[in-house]
This record gives sequence, C-alpha cells and structure tokens, in this order.
Amino acid sequence: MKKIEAIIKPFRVDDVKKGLSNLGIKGMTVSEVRGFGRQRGHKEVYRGAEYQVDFVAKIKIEIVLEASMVPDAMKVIQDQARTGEIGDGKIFVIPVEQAVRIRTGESGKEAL
Amino acid sequence: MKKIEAIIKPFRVDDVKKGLSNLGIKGMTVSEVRGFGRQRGHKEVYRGAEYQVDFVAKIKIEIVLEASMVPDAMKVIQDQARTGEIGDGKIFVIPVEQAVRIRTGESGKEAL
Amino acid sequence: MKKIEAIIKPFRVDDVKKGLSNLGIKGMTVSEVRGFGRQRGHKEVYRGAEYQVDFVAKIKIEIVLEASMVPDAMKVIQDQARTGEIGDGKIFVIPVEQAVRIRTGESGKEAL
Amino acid sequence: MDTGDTTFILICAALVMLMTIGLALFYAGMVRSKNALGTIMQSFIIIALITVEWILWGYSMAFGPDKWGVIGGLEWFGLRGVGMAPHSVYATTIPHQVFMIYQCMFAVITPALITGAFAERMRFGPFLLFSLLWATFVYNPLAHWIWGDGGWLGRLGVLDFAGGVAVHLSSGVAALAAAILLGKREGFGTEELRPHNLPMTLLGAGLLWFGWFGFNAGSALAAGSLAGSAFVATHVAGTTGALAWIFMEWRVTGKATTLGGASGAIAGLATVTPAAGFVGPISAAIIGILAGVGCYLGIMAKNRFGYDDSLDVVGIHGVGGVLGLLVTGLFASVAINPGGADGLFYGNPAQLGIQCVAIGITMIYTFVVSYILLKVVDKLFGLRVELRDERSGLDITQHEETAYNF
Amino acid sequence: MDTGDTTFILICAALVMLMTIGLALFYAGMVRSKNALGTIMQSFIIIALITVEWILWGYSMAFGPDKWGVIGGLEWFGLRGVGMAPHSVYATTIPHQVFMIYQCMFAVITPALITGAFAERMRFGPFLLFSLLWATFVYNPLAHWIWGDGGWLGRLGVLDFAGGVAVHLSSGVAALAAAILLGKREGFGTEELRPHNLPMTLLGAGLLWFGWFGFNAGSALAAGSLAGSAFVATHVAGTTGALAWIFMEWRVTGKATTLGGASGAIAGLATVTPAAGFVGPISAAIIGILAGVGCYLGIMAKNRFGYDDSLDVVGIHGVGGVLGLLVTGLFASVAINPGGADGLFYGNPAQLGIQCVAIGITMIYTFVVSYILLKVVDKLFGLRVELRDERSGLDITQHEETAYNF
Amino acid sequence: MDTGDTTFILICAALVMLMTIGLALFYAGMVRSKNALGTIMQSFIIIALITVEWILWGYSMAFGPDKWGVIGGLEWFGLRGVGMAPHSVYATTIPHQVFMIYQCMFAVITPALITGAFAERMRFGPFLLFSLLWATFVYNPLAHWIWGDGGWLGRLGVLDFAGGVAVHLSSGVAALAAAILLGKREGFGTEELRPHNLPMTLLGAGLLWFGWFGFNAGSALAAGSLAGSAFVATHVAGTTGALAWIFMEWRVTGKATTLGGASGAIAGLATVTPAAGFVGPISAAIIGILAGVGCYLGIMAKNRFGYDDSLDVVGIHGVGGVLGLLVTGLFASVAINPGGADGLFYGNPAQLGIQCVAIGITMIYTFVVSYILLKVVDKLFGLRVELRDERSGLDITQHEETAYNF
Ligand SMILES: Nc1ncnc2c1ncn2[C@@H]1O[C@H](COP(=O)(O)OP(=O)(O)O)[C@@H](O)[C@H]1O
Ligand SMILES: Nc1ncnc2c1ncn2[C@@H]1O[C@H](COP(=O)(O)OP(=O)(O)O)[C@@H](O)[C@H]1O
Ligand SMILES: Nc1ncnc2c1ncn2[C@@H]1O[C@H](COP(=O)(O)OP(=O)(O)O)[C@@H](O)[C@H]1O
Repeated sequence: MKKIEAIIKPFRVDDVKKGLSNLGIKGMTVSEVRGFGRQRGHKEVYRGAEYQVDFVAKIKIEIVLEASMVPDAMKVIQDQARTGEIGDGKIFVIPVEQAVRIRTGESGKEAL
Repeated sequence: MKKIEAIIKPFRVDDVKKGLSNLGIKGMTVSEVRGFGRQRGHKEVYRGAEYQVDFVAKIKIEIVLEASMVPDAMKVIQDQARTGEIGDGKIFVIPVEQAVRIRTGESGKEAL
Repeated sequence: MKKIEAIIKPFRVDDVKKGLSNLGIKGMTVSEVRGFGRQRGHKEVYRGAEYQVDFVAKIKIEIVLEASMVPDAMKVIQDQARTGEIGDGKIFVIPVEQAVRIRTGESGKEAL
Repeated sequence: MDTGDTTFILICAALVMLMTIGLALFYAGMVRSKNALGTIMQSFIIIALITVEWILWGYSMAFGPDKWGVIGGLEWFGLRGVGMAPHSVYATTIPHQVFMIYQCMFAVITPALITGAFAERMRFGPFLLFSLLWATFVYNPLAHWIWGDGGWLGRLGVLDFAGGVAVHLSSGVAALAAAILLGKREGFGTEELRPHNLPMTLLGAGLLWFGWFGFNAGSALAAGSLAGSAFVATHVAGTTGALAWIFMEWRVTGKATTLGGASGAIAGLATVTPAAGFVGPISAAIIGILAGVGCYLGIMAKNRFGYDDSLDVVGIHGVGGVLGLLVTGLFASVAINPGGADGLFYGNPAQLGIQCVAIGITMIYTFVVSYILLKVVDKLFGLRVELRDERSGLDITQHEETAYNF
Repeated sequence: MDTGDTTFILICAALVMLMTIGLALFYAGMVRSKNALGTIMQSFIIIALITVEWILWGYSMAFGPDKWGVIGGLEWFGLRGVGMAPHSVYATTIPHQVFMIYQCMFAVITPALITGAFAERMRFGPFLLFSLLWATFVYNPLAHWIWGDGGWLGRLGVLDFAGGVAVHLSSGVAALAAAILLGKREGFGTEELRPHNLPMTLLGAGLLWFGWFGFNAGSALAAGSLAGSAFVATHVAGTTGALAWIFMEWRVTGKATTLGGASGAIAGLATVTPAAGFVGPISAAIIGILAGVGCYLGIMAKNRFGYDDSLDVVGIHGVGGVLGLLVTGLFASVAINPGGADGLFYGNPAQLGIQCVAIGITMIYTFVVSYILLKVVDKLFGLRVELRDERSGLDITQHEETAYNF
Repeated sequence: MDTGDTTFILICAALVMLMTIGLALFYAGMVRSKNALGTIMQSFIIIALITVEWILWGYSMAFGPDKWGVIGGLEWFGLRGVGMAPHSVYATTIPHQVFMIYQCMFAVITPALITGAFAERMRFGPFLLFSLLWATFVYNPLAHWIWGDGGWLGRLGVLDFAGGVAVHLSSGVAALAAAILLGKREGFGTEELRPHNLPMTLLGAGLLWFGWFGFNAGSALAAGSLAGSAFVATHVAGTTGALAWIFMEWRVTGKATTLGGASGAIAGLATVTPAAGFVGPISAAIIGILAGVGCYLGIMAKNRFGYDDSLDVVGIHGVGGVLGLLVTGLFASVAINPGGADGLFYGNPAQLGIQCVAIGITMIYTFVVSYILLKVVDKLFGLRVELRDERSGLDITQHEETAYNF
C-alpha cells in the first residue's frame, strides 16, 4: 500500500475529490497547510509596517491506496489540480506497511 | 521505527491519549483534519442555497515509536477510538528511518 | 528521496525557514499541530472549573528532498530550532518513493 | 407628555433590546463552536417570539386591568385600548405604547436568560414552545404581581425596582429546573468543555452592561434624579462585582480571569437591579461586592451539587436575584427614593421580611410551574437532542449551518 | 427649540451611524474570510466618503432650495446658511444642523447597502468613484423628490416615512444593476460559497436592529406619540419578519436557520420603514409577515434567474422596498398619523395608486442611472478585480491585509 | 432641572462607557491571539478599578472644592455632598451625580488608552497598581486644572472642549514613557507581529466612533445648539481623518488599508476632541485632514525612533492631542461658541500661545509623573512578564485562559 500526499491549491480541492471518487477511491483526508516554494507570497502592511508573507495557503490531501492504483490516482490529481500557474503543488508517494479500519478491525486493502 | 497515523473522531482523542500514555508512550502529535469516506457528511443551507458538505471533522494522531510497540499501540487506539459507528477512522503504519530530539541531539529510540 | 518531518516551537519557524533556504531548499510545507510530550502543558480555569491542557501548540515542517541533503537539512533544523528548553521538538525522516510537480509533470529531483 | 422623558424611555427600550443581542454573544462565546449559532439563535428568536406574545396577550396579562391582584385581564389583547395617551398610573409623562414596548424588552430578555442553563443540548422546536409557555404562565403573572397596577406583591410593599422578582430570580430558578430535568451534557465533568470564543463573551458582557443602564435607569420611567441615582448605583455595583469576583478567583484558583471579570460585572448588575432605585452609590458598591462573592460561590455550588447549569444562570441570576431582593430590604432608603421605603439598616426591619416573602413566593411558584411546563413539553416532543446530534452540535443538527468557515 | 427633541435626534443620528457599522459586520460575516476586510471596508469608508459629499453638496442637493421640484439648489454648498436656527419646515424644534447630520447618516448607509450585491469582486478605487457618483446622481435627487421641501413625489402625496424610496428600493434596484453588470463570482452555483463567520453576521443584524429604532422612530423628528408608534411598528415588523422567514425555511428546506432569522428581521425592518409612522402595531405585524415571506421568495428568485446578487440586496431591500411602499398604501391610517393619509384598507384606494407611481419612477430612474454610472466607471477604470485577485481575495489584493491570524 | 438635558447626559455617559468596551476590542484585534484576552482585560477591568477610585477620591480631586487652582479637596470623598441637586457651575440643568458619572467615564477610558503602549508584555498586578496611581496622580490633577472649578489652566483661558489635555495628550505622553521604560516586545522589528483579528478592531473602532458622539457632544452638558455643533464637528473630523490617512497610505505604501481607515477615523476623532465645541463643520473637516496626515506620520516616527509603542498610542493620541489643542487655538470661533474664544484665524493670536502653554505643561507634568510611577511599580513588583511568559502569551500566563478554542 502507498500513501499519496498531494499539496494543491485550495480552490482545486472539490474537483480533485470528484476525480478521485470517480476512480473508485472511497476515502481521503485533507488538511489546511501553508506552503513555501517558487510561488511568491504577498506583502502585508499594518500601520506602515510592511511584512513579506512567504507562505501561501495550500491544501494537503492524503490518500492511502493499493500500489496498483497509484498511477491512475496521480494522473487524476495532476489533471484536476493543474492550472498551469506556478504554485500548483506537488504529489509525493510514501510507502505504507499496514492499514486498519478501526470500526471493524479489517486490515490491508479491506481497510481502505 | 514506525510512525502510526490514526484518523479518529474528535471526541475520542482524550481517551486515546490516555490509553497510549498508559502504554508508556511519551509523545504524540495531533492535528485537525477533515475526512472524506463512507461516513456521510451533512447538509447546510444558507439563504435557500443547499450545500452538501462531504468532509467530516476528524483528528489525526501521529506517533513515532519502536516497531516492537506498534501492535500494542494499534490495539489501544482501536479500543479507545471505536464507537462501532461508521466514521471511526483508520490506522496507518509508515516506516521511519531516523528520529532526532532537537533539544539534545539524541537519535533513535532515545529521541522518542 | 526522503521526507523530513520536524515538529518545532512556533516562534522558531522563521529562522528554520531561513536556514533551509540558505541550504538551497526551495520548498517546504508547514502546518499547525498540537503536541503532547515531556513538555508540560498549562492549566486553564473557567468559572472555577480547572482544566489541565496537555497539548502544546507546535509547528510541523515537511520537506521532501534528496537523500544526500538530509544530513545538512537536519543539522540546520537542529541549530535553528533548538532553544535548549524542553519541548524543542523532533525531527523524523521518512522514505519517499516518488515526487511529481503538478504544474509541469516533472518527477524525481526536478520536482522538488 | 414630556419630550425628555419620552426620548429617555424610547432610547432605554432600544438599549434593553440590545441586551438580548449582548446576551446571545455572552452565552455563545462560552459554548463550543459547534453550538455557537444554536446558542445565539435561542436568544435572537426569543426577541421575535416573545414580542409577538407580548403584543397579543402578554402585556395585557402583566399590566392589564387587575383581577384579584393575581393577573391582568385580557381586555388589552392585541393592544386593544393601549394607545398613545399616557397611562395614568404606569408612566404619566410618556405615551402608553412607549411604556408597553419598554416593558416588552424585559419580557423578551427573561426567557432568553434561561437558555444558558440548557445550552448545547435542547431541541429547537420544543425550546420555542417552552419559552412561549414560560413567558405566558410564569413571567406574565410574576410581572403583574410585582409591577401590575393592583398586583399583590406590589401592594404588599415589596421593593423591586427593575426586575429582581420577575427577571433574575425567576430566570435563575427556571434555569435550575431545566438543568435538573435535562440532565448533564455528555462530557460534563470529564471532558474539557471550554469556551470557544471569550472575546465574543466579553463583547456580549459589554453590550449587556451598556444596555443595563436602560434597564435600571429607565425603570425610573422619567429622566430625573431617580433615573440618575439608579444609573449611578447600577454602574457602581457592576464595577465592584467585577473586582470582588476576580479577587475571589485570585484567592481560590490563583489568577484573575477575564471571564471572571465579566461574570462578576454581570453578577453585580443583576444583583443591584431590584435595588437600583432605592440605594445610594456606597450602598451600591457594597451590594456589588456581595454579588461578586456570593455569585462566585454560587457557581462553585454547581460543581459541588453536580447539576449542569451550563452557563451558570442559577449561580448568577438565581443567587443574584435572591441577594438583590434581600439587600434591597437592607439598604433601601427613602432619602434616595421617597416613593420607596426604608430597609433594615434605615430602621425598618419589616421591609426585609416583606422581601423574604417575595423571594419565597417567587422561587416556589417559578420552580413548580417551570418544572411542570418542561415536563409537559418533554413528554409531548422531547426536550433533549439525541446523543449523536449533541456530539455533532446544535448548529448542524438543529439549523443546518456552521458558525465558522475560516 | 426643545431639549428633548434635540436629544432624541442627536442620539438617533448616532444610532443610524452605528447601523452602517452593523451593516459592515452583517455583510462581512457572509463572505469568505479572504474578503472579510474588503467587505467591511466598503461600508466603513463610505461613512467617510459620503459624509464629506453630504456636507459639501449632498445636503444642498437633497434638502436645499427646491428647483422645479426635481432637485435642491447648491445654495447650501459646504453647509453655507445651514446653521443652528431650526429650519422652518424640516424640523422646527431642533437645530438645523442636527437635522442635517441626522439625514447625513441616511445618505451614508444607502450606498453601503448596495455593496452586498457586488461583494467579493469589486476593485476598491472604482468602487469609491461609483459610490460617490451614485450618491450624487441617484440618492440626492430621490431624497429631494420624496423628502425635500417642494420635491415632486412628496407633493404628489407619496407616503414614505423613513426611506422606502430613497434608501431601500433605490439600493435594491442599484444592486440588481450592479449584479448583472459585474457578473457572477467564480464558483457561484458550483463551489461552496459559505458564510465565513455567521456570529459576526448576527451581531451585525443586532446592531442594525438597534440602530433601526433611530432610523424609523427618529424620522418623526420629535419625541412624541408619532415617534413612539413608529418605534413600536418597527420592532413588531422586525419580529414577525424573522418568524415568517424561518417558518418558510422550515417548510421549504426543513430547518429554521440562524441566518434566516436575521435575514427575516432585516426584511421586516426594511419593509416597514416607509410605513412605520403611518400604521399601528397589528398592521405592522402583518407587514412583517408579508416581508418575511416576500423577501424569502425574493432571494429564491436569485437562484432561479441566476444573477449573483451575492448578499441578497435585491431580494431583501429591493423586494422589501416595493412591498413597503405598497403596504403603506394599504395600511396607512390618519388615526395613527394625522399628517399622513388613509390607505386602501381605510377607504382611500387612490393612495395605493400614488404609491405605485413612486415605485415605478424610483425603479426606472434608479436602474437607468445606476447602470449608466456603473458602465462609465467600468469603461474608465474597470470595476471587477482580475480572476487571480478574486481567487486570492480582496483583503490581500486590494488592501494588503489579512483579516485573521489566529 | 431639564428632562431633555438629563436624558442627554445619561445616554452620553452610557455611550462613553461603551467606548472603553470598544477600545478593548480595537486593541485586542491588533495583538496576537495569545494576548487577546489579556488586552481586553486591561481595558475591561479599568472600568471597574477607576470607577471605584472615582467615587472614592477621584471625583473629589478633579472637581471638588478648588485648592490654589491645582487640585480639588477631598471634601467630596466617597461622593459626600454630591447629591441630586444640580451643581451651580458644572451643569445647572442636570443632577450633580449625573455630571459625576458622566465624568467618571472619561476618567475610566484615559488610562485604558495607555494600555496600547505596553500591550502584550505587562504583568497584570503591577498594571492594576500603575493604572490606579496614574489616575490619581496624573488624570485627577490634569482634569482639575482644565475643567475643575478654579483650575488654573481653565482660568488661564485654555480651550479644551472634551479632553485634549486630560485624555488624549496625557495618555499619549504616558504611553511614550511606558513604551520606553518597558522596552520592546521580543520580535519587534524582526518577526511578524500581525494583528490577529482585524474585524474585531474595526468593530471596536465603530463602537468608539459611536461612543465619541457622547464624549464630545455630551461635553456641551446640555442638549442644544452647542451639542449639535460638537456632534457635527466630531463626525466630520472622523471622516476626513479616515480619508486623509488612507490617502497617505496609498501614496506611501501603495494601498489603502482597512486598519488605516479605522486608525485615521480615530485620529480625526481624537484630534477634534478639544476643538469640537469651538469650530464649525468646515474647520472640523480641515482638522480631520491634519489629524490623518499628522498621526500617520506620527506612527511612522515609531519605526524611525525604534520604541515599541505597540498599538500606537503616542502616534495617535499623543500627536492627536498636541494637534488638537493647537488647531483649537487656530480655528476656535466665538461665532460657534460664545462661551469660548477666537483663535488665531479669527484674529486672536494670544489663544494659540495659551494653547501652547497647556501643551507644554501637560507633556512635562505627565511624562515626569508617569515615568516616576512606572519606575516605582517596576522596582516594587516588576512591570514586565518573563520572556517565557511573553512567548506563551498573557492569556495563559496572566489569566489562565485562552481566547479561542474553535
Ligand atoms: N521540497 C518540498 N517539500 C515539501 N513541500 C514542498 C516542496 N516544494 C514545494 N512544496 C509545496 O508545494 C507548493 C508549491 O510549490 P511551488 O514551488 O510554489 O510551485 P510549483 O509546485 O508550481 O513548483 C509549495 O507551496 C509547498 O507547499
Ligand atoms: N483511503 C484513505 N486514505 C486516507 N484517509 C482515509 C481513507 N479512507 C478513509 N480515510 C479517513 O478515515 C475516515 C473514516 O473513514 P470512513 O470510511 O468514513 O469510515 P470508516 O472508517 O468507519 O470506514 C475518513 O473521514 C477519512 O478521514
Ligand atoms: N513519539 C512521538 N511521536 C510523534 N511526535 C512526538 C513524539 N514525541 C514527541 N513528539 C512531538 O515533539 C514535541 C516535543 O516533545 P517533548 O517531549 O515535549 O520535548 P522534547 O522534544 O524536548 O523531548 C511534542 O510536543 C510532540 O509534538
């Protein structure tokens, strides 16, 4: 099993989620993160004091799935998250050794 | 070393934490996440516009620990987080290659 | 490729970020987390009801980078995040199998 | 008619209306965020519900033609006969309807105060029904007894300037009945039930304090010396209440808290309410101190007896109501208000006895009727949300909304 | 001059000023957090911008010496000749400048109301220019027609107690023009555009309600029976509006919402505005019910016709404005206000006709001029932010600030 | 006694009390969330602390029987002799106690203003002690000098309508002393110290503006022409102050900010305070512009000189106080206020000199005494929290609470 971690632009979340559901992916977990990268942040000014805010709001999507589904899932994420502009984000793949569904105790692919 | 990532219902956090402490686990990191899965979300209505909110508030608990402790820890989490209702969440196990305690520079199991 | 996950004190983030940039690290993702560990939390009192809050606000920094850069990056994080007081946090290293830049589709080190 | 007095009561009516908005925020800040809107809504919708009740039958029951000293007749149903000519007894220098709408705001805030007792776990529909019944069968009679022309408590000589009987004590006692009957929230005493937004609570406290000037000073019903002295007494008691409360906190738990400062101010303001127009500034200062200490101990009682009066309506308005009526029997002075009476400290022990009668009667009547009304509504529709809904919160389950989407 | 009346109007002026602050919060709570400050700023800065416009030429255009019934002359430019002596027509018991500043607050809130229609997507500079032009070429003439000494709608006998024509209908119609011309926000109808902070919206609604007493009762311009009856009518209509709206929600979508309660109250208050000084409490209650139902259907229309009137200015102030002027033609009674006229239900069908004329004229004039002004500003500077800026939000792109850094 | 005037001052007193609540929010929104409650508490508890001080000895020191023009005697300790009969000098148409409580609200807000200078780093206990001492030894004497019957600055002919000397300049100068003595917050100039909740700050600014009408117009102490003209001047200066400030921002940093709009409004309101009852609307507009530009440069000075006046009390109230007293010497006109005097622009250069004396004296006296008081309290108990506590925030370390638990 693998875990896909995708860092994407917040307003792309809905489409990515739809795309993944269509693939038959039944679960995912998202969280709000702030990203630092090539995409420039923005300037803020409070009473004349200027701050350069380097971090940009992003959404992190985590999906644990069978290794065999990784390529399709990555493709969907790329298609749905891409705007072509800098800051579209990244997809990382991390190995997962076990997965358990708390409610039933099922493990492995049944847990997903 | 392994990292356990558990996605659970927010109101179960205290009990899970207590259970893990009793196991002798001295540290963990939690964060607020939103989950999508079999558990249905809820409907929201604002001035007649209906929205189906698919994401459900969950808590993600991350614990890095020695491989040997993983089974016990997973059992505790299952026992404490289970309500038997859909949406109880998942437990994932991920390999960790190194761990360092910033304050002391200790690494490996001493760092945990 | 590896992923470094560092849990640090919030007010150290800027310095850690600067340090990593100087190393040539072009991207990272941070998120707000709450930590439980040796560092004691604090007491809160509302209308005479006392609560012991065990969780402490922390920042989690995630950096995916080439294996070769891990040691330097870890050193920088330790140097910048250390205050010498309990609660300075941890650094974990996790294997990463793939990385893709959504905008361009580049993968591997080019994606970072 | 007097333009100054009319302006005064109109603005005071607006101020008292604002109190219920302040109360909504005061309460909402103390609940968990999943219940923020449900809590606000309980106060907000009561403004609407009870105002309609008031213009239809409430005002008539409370202030209409007296029947045997116990209730006003329905002759004024739908405000029939309540016009612009000043009422010869209630307020002789302002239009009768202005007096009516000013009193309306009192009728509104009282049931809203109770909502703090059953916060985070009451179903919306049954809550509406209970509030309507309570206003009709508890507030209206009590208001008639104490303020209605011919009401028996008033005739008995009970001193209650702005609402110790009908507003604070009654809501506090009803709160106790509700807390007992609904039972504890899941996690009470075990989980952390922390306020989700205390700045909101402090804002609410500020608006309540601001509006309280209209509540107490306005009860003079004319812009003169009496209004002035009630205004001063009100402000002073609020301040000493706040100081006394944080002093207690400092002694007992080690630190003065912001919520404690706000709670003490509200305690002082609630306690001085029946006394406001009968006491001088120094008496008011002492009353505020008694309020701060007494109500602090009052909220502590909750933890001892273990009922879940979630936002401390009993501890603050119940205890404050009792204290307020008592101290009025102690500190009242005709030197301040010739229309009033002297209290114990001014040589008239009888007054204290009269005040005790009012306290006893109000507590018994309110508790019994409130308990019955709650039971009836509970049997008919069920007061409490299901456990699953309690966990999800009132906002999503009762109103299909969420308070925050940052 | 009368100290009571002067106090009344000064306090009412302060209350109406507070309404625009309340509006800023009412609106800001409904947008996404990335636009919270931009939305607040639109109302806040209008207080500044329009006040300056008002003292320079606005007051003179609206209330200055009449020219052919259509506009006030500029004789009073910079308040020249507007002193402390009471004006012989507008308000005979208070200083002229007090009347002027009270009216100023009305001129301020009207363009602020429109901002709800183009929320989350208008550039700041062009917004300022449009608001200034709109106040000058739409508000000032309309105010003169209906309230100016010699204004033709007023002379025609149109009844508009506190702002159906110049405030609510005009802002509602301008909102429609703006919503059409600016087009939809990205994601309208597809993404979830949920309110980011409804407690803020409820607080805003509370402050609006509180201020509305100054808006409507103050329009009596003296603290007497008329002010009292306008105060009562205002409060009652707000309450029945809230109840009617949540009743509709309960029937249509299944649950009463907090935002619905607030929206219904605002709908009731807006609708009763032109009628406030001409109707009794029961009529006001009925008007509030009509408002709650009518405006609820009004906001539903948006989803049907598909224009993005983001915060429902058309549905609430537009529909409320039309309804309000109509019901005034139905429920108005000289028994309540001898200075007014009877409506259809009191045997004077002609009044309803006159009210319809006012509605038609106001809608046509406002729509045409608003549309032209928007077009001109759009051509010159571009009204709408770039898509990239819309995605980042107004706060960062227009003001280089963020609302929250918890 | 006059019911209109009494109503006016009672409501104005309530409005000024609300200002301190508004200030609590205005300030709290600008700090980091870990200090939100501590910041609110500093203003909130000062309402309690200083009110008690005021009724015990404050009012007597400020307004009691004059001693050699420098201080009031303690004859009125505990309000002894301060009854309902109007005072023959201070306010002849309202109860004496009403004047007393109105002035109380001024005494309350002044030390609260100072808290912005040492935000996020002062220990709670020492803060209470300092505020009490400062009110006693700085505010009370200054208030006596300028407003007390027999006070020497007043006798000198200094014009200060509503608080340039005792309120704004004094708090601004004390703020400078505090900022210097407490030193910078950790991270000042290096880390991002961004406001955590600007909507809260805007709400606070709105409540301040609303209350300021009571502060300035109420200072006429009667509801007549003078109150009206002070009301107008106040509102106009607030608006031009806001516009001037955002204009400066637009020129200097490129964008108009919401915080800038609010800051400019407060700057205009603070600056016009001493002038409010002596100038007409156009003069007020110019004063507001000077305030917006001057105070904007004032806050910039901070970054140049490098003291950490955290929330810009020096830049806004200090600079505003100086400017306000100066412009009063320029724009004052007996045509507006026969009881006043003409300023330079009306042919009386002497007045400007007198105003400068007041400025100089106030600055020197305030700075010296404030510095000494701060030093003493620091030596005795330590003003500043430990670095560890500063990092954890005031809420947890001083009050054992957290503001938000969303
Ligand atoms: N090496 C990295 N490790 C972790 N997260 C990264 C890394 N590089 C980029 N990111 C995340 O991806 C986001 C987008 O990256 P960025 O360089 O801004 O644009 P792009 O993805 O188009 O190259 C960043 O905001 C950050 O959250
Ligand atoms: N494949 C997955 N990858 C990551 N997170 C998942 C996955 N499946 C479920 N989750 C998380 O687990 C939570 C619970 O899953 P759900 O299917 O709703 O109920 P259950 O765990 O009882 O099957 C989801 O809300 C989501 O946060
Ligand atoms: N085993 C663990 N797994 C995951 N996170 C941990 C673990 N141990 C500690 N942490 C994180 O590191 C933080 C600091 O650890 P703590 O024991 O408090 O101090 P120190 O790092 O100085 O030993 C904790 O707040 C928690 O967020």
